Amino acid sequence: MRTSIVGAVIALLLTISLTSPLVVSQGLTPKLGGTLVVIQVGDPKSFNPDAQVDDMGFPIFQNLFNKLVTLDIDYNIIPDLAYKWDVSSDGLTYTFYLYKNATWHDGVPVTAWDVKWTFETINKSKGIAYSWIKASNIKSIDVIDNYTVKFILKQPFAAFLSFLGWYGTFVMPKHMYSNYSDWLDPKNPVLQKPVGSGPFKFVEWVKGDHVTLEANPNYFKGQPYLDKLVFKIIPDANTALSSFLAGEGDVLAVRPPFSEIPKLNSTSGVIVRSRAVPSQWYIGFNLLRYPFNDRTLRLAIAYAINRSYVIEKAMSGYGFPARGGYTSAIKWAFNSNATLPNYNVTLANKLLDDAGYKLGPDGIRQTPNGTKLSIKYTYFTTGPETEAIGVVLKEQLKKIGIEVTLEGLEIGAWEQKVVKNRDFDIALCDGFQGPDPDNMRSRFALGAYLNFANYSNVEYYDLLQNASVTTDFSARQKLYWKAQEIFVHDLAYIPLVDLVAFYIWKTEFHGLPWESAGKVNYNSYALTWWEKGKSIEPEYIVFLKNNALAIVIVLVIIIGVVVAYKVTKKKWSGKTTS
Amino acid sequence: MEWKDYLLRRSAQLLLTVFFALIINFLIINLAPGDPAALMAGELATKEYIEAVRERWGLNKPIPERLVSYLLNVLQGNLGYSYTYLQSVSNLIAERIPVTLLLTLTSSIIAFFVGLLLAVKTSQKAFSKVDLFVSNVMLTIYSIPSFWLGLMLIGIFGVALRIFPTSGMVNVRSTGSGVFLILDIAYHSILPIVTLATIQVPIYYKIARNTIVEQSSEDYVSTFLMAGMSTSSIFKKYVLRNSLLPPVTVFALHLGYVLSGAALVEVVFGWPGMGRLLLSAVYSRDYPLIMGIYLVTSITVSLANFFVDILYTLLDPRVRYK
Amino acid sequence: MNLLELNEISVEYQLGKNDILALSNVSFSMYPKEILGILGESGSGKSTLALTIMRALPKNARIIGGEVIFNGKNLLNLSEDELNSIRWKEISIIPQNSMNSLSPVHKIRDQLRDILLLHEPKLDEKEVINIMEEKLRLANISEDVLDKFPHQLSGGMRQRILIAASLLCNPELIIADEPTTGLDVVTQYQILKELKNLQSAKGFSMMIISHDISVISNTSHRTVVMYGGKVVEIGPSDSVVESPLHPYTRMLLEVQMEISKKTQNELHSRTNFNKPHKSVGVNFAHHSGCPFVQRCPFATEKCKTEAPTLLKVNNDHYVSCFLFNK
Amino acid sequence: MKSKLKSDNNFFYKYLLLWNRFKNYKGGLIGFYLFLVVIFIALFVPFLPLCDPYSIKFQSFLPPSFSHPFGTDEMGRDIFSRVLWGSRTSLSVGFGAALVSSIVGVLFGSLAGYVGGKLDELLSRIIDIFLMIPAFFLILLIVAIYGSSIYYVMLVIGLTTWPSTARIVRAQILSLKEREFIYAQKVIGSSTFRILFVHLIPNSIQPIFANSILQVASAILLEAGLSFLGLGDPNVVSWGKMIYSGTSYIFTSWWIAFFPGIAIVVTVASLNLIGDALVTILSPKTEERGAYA
Repeated sequence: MRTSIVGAVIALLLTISLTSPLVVSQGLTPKLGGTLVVIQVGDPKSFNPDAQVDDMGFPIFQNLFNKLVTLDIDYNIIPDLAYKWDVSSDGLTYTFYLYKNATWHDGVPVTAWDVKWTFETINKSKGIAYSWIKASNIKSIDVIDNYTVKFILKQPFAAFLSFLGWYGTFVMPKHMYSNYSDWLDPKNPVLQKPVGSGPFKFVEWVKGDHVTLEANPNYFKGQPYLDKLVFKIIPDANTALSSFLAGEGDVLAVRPPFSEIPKLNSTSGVIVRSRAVPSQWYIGFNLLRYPFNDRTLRLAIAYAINRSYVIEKAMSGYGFPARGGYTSAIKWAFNSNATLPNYNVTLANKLLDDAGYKLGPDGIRQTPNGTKLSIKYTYFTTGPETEAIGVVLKEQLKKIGIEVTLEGLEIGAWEQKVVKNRDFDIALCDGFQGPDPDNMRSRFALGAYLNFANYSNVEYYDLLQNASVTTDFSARQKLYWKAQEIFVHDLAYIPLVDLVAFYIWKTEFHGLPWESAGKVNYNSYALTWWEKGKSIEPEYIVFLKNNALAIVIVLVIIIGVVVAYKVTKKKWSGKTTS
Repeated sequence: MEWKDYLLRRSAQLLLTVFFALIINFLIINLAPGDPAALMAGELATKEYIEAVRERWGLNKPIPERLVSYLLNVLQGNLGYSYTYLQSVSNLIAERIPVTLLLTLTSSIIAFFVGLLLAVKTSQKAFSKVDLFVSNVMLTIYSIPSFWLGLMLIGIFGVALRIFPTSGMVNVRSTGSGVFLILDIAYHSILPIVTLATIQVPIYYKIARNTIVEQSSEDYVSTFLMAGMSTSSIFKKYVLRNSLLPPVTVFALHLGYVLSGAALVEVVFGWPGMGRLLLSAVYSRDYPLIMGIYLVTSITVSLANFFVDILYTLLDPRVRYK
Repeated sequence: MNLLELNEISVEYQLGKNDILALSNVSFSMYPKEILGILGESGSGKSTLALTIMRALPKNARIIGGEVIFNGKNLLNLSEDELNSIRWKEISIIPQNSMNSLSPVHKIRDQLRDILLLHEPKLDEKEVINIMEEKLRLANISEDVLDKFPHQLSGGMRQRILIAASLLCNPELIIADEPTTGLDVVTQYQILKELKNLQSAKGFSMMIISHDISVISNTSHRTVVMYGGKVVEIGPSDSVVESPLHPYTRMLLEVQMEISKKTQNELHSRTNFNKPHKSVGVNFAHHSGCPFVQRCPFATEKCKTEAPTLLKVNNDHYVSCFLFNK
Repeated sequence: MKSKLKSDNNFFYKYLLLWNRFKNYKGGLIGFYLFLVVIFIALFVPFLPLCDPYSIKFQSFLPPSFSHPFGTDEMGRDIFSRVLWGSRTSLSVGFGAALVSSIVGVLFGSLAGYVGGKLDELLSRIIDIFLMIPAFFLILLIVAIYGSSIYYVMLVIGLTTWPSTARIVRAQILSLKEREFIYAQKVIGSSTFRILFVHLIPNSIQPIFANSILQVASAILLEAGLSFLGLGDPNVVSWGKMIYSGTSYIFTSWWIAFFPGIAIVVTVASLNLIGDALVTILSPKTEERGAYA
């Protein structure tokens, strides 16, 4: 009787282990296979990820290559090739410990020598990251062993780590560039057919139409679930939208016209998420030119601008009104009580009257020394928003007696006229202010190339300089907060809008970068999977399969022992009773 | 022999003209305000980095020197490297030419035959109600902006009726090869071709109709009429043959604009052709690419003129046996 | 029996708002094997006459009256197909020798073959070539023009080709519309002589239309003088030249004599009225009287209001002028 | 009545004659009346009961309704008043460009035609070069980089389209200068300037006039194309720009791009119809044959 019980138990055990994978698969475990199509605006320029500014190439590089460290969707620094790093107390030495099983797509292992070569080339050939990682500030890069590398800086640079994880710092295959002196030499095939170390490998690039990547089976952090990752190029926003809706795309990385977003929201099978990104539209005054050096005029103008109305009219309501002297998207650095003046037309008019800007007969004010307050708003024509913002400002400033004419220029001409020749009244500019507030130093501080308003407040400059060398977190934070208070007071620049980014994708895909904070960089589809893919057996099934033979042997042994025990017990009982 | 020196003189003239066009283009572009190096260096670049970029692309040398070196390169067939695409300009353009030709060539051929057919039909009853109505409708079609027509076609057929794809050259999901790829591209090219063809039909219609009407009142028509030939066979055998040359010449001339004509339609349909390549080159100040595209388009225009001369001798015996 | 009879033929051209009467009540007839000359200035309607007979008037012209009787059949009532069987088979025409009277982009061979095959479809290629070469020989021009294009030939050669073309189907009547205009005098003389010999050899009747009186007087048996769309005088050529009746004919001869005075001084004019100043244009207005009234030295009030009719003066010599109907 | 006019004022009479012949062309007439409407709107739009085309106070994306016959655009501006105001921009660019191109064209053309020889050779070469460069791309580049104010666009379009006018003028002058009345002028010793500007050019004014009307039409289309690429002058209302901003919303609010397009077609078609009729009337061929519609 007992053996039957034991036999039944074992049988039960076996059936459960075999059927369980079917049961489990209904839940949200990832599937294998499928093609993800990301629709984006343009072609990458080339496949050298660190040589030049390439907004269109960047999302592709984030899946083809790796950096030492990278940034997740919340701009937190997370490990990439380096699983661990430590910073010396004096903030001068950074030691990175690399994964040992990372290989290039052609099988060659990724080593510290690749890292050393990459950053020395960035320094030698002035890669785009040369400026923000302050390559000239790197004293030396020492290879401790194949998987440990040490960076020694000349002087401490607190934002080094976050800039290392940002733009233009991908580790590149040294062996592919060895026989070319210039890493941009067009004859080098790798510029057209890249070799990376990332989760996806290069397949083909049909210019103007699409870039196709496929899963890298021996990716050091585990093979991605998707088979193929395709970037489809559609430059026109509304045709991109219609292709997405017509099922030709799964992720819409082209910002659709604002009016389409409510419709997209309500379309079945489509998810739309939006979140603030550390980019801002801001206007700058030409402080070298009268009357813009008069702070009361700038204050009055600040009061006259209703930032939420600007967003509602110029950007169909999609954006966050800028609140202070820095983007609110990087929470730790944003000083919430250094706020910009709120919309108050009466106060603005009063300020102007008191300051002697008398109202002329035609409803336009005159400056104290008699010139008409008719100003030019200079913008670059990269998209419809820049002009739309101008139209709104024109209407709003008219209410306080200031006449505005719009001057649209191609971006090169804008840069020449505004940045170089300082030949403007008010100019609109935008810019990424992440990943670290140190970015403000090269944008608003004294002597920065992009500081077209010529804002030269020395205290502001010192605060930023100081913050860039203090490694202590809370001390650094206080310095940035103080800087924002001065920035908001001087009003050389008036931030208008904190930009919003949209994440639009089809519901049949999961594990997208913006759903995997802390695990992958903000463009990586390494963890993305497709609902309709093939199911993967859970680990223990894999385990069972791999060592089925061993299990059988063990079972036999157990049964053998049990039977033997039963038999011996009977003998014993037989002896005693007889 | 008279033919040889005629060809020589004509091609010398051609080269000279292209040469001058090139110089003018070079000056217009390089004298423009704005500095491509700063643009390429990006927002956060330091002065030192911008200098490095300028130096790599030789933008620091004075304009005359750059002009001479550019012309020398062009003579050797090397159009230089594109700043932005980091590829040789010649194969960048070579990739885009077939794509643009697919649209522009097919649409001009369709427009030519439709225009000719329409002209033949209406001009036989010259100055009748139908003839005038059709020519006025043609004038109206000729006034439609190409990009707007394309947009409306997308709105109606692409979005509302969902018959045709709204953009791009190929449906990425099913990039088959061989026949499927061709079918797919053809399917995507229907709307752009219809747009381009519609706005070109009036050009060929007008030239064909006017020539036919003119030729129908020539003396040889009354000679054959009096010889007892029916008006329809006179028309088929003699009037048509005589009226062929002007429309064909206009077609050849328009071939010259085959590379540059469809820029706006390419933008609306998201078609990766020459037009879009030039637009992106202008916006990113890619001087070698802009120059390369201008050179190629100027050459096609002058080749078209050259081709027209040859056409004249072939089609018109009066020129051949001067 | 007359070969051709024209009765009261009137043709009107529509030019914009006003219509112009090109022919008004033109009547005369032609006898077989005869050369009839039609003399008149440009715009007198002589070319319209030829086109009316062949019914090949341009779109804006309308025949508003009259009959064209040819071998008993009124050509104006024939259907297009019946007319096409007569055209060139029985009546052919040597058109005015403009540059484009033959298609500029076709070889002469193809054009002649097309015309021939129209009326003799059953001929095979060899016969076609024979006929073409025979007719060219008749017109005194070598066969190798067949492979040339019209612009490669001189005016004289083109004229001879047109003559050869008109002979292709051996028609009964050939109308020669200004056969020699634009040719040098020597070629003119040769061509007229050849035409006369051809006519007498082949026996077809010919109507020669010209503004040049010497062409008409040298070749035609009888002459019809036209002015302003009307027939003003018909008669045997020599009597018309010797004793012109109608003032317009006299004036024409006067002008002609003036020109050839140096060459033919023995023939001087016997009438000594003063020479009216010669205005170029012909007045086409629809007025009732004699068309020549504005330039006629003998014009009377009657000439302005009434239209004179053709009157027989002596055998076969008619004139339409009030001077003669006493 | 006719004889009285004839003697009174020769100049006026010539154009009355032209009008009489123009009347016969139905197409030309339709074009003319359409054009009158467009001109009327362009001139009197400030006095029409319209809302301010620049104000953005209305609600965005309103479909066509009684209060907004053409609906509102993405910024809440009334499209109906913008389309009417847009006529001013298009017509001024069109006529401005045609004026520039005619003036330069006439100058170059007449000099080349009249003087002939080396100058003619040089000028013809220049004309060839200009015809060699694809005009649209050249204009695009210049406007994109050098600036896009409306006067600038006018100038650039004019300066790149003058070769076609120059060719027509040159042909016209070549044919006229052989006429006796020109020799007569030379004989009595009047200066080249006088011959050119008092005799030759006024006599070839009619074909130039007809051609420049067609040039106005093509200049309007060119400006629309430029604005469609976002390069138009931001301070004025331009049809091309309205279509440009309308493309992004073609799927939901079709009216933003639709009505400016219709306005372009109507204006350009009216000009083409007039121009075409004039060219047919003034060409010697039609006069001879007396063929009238």
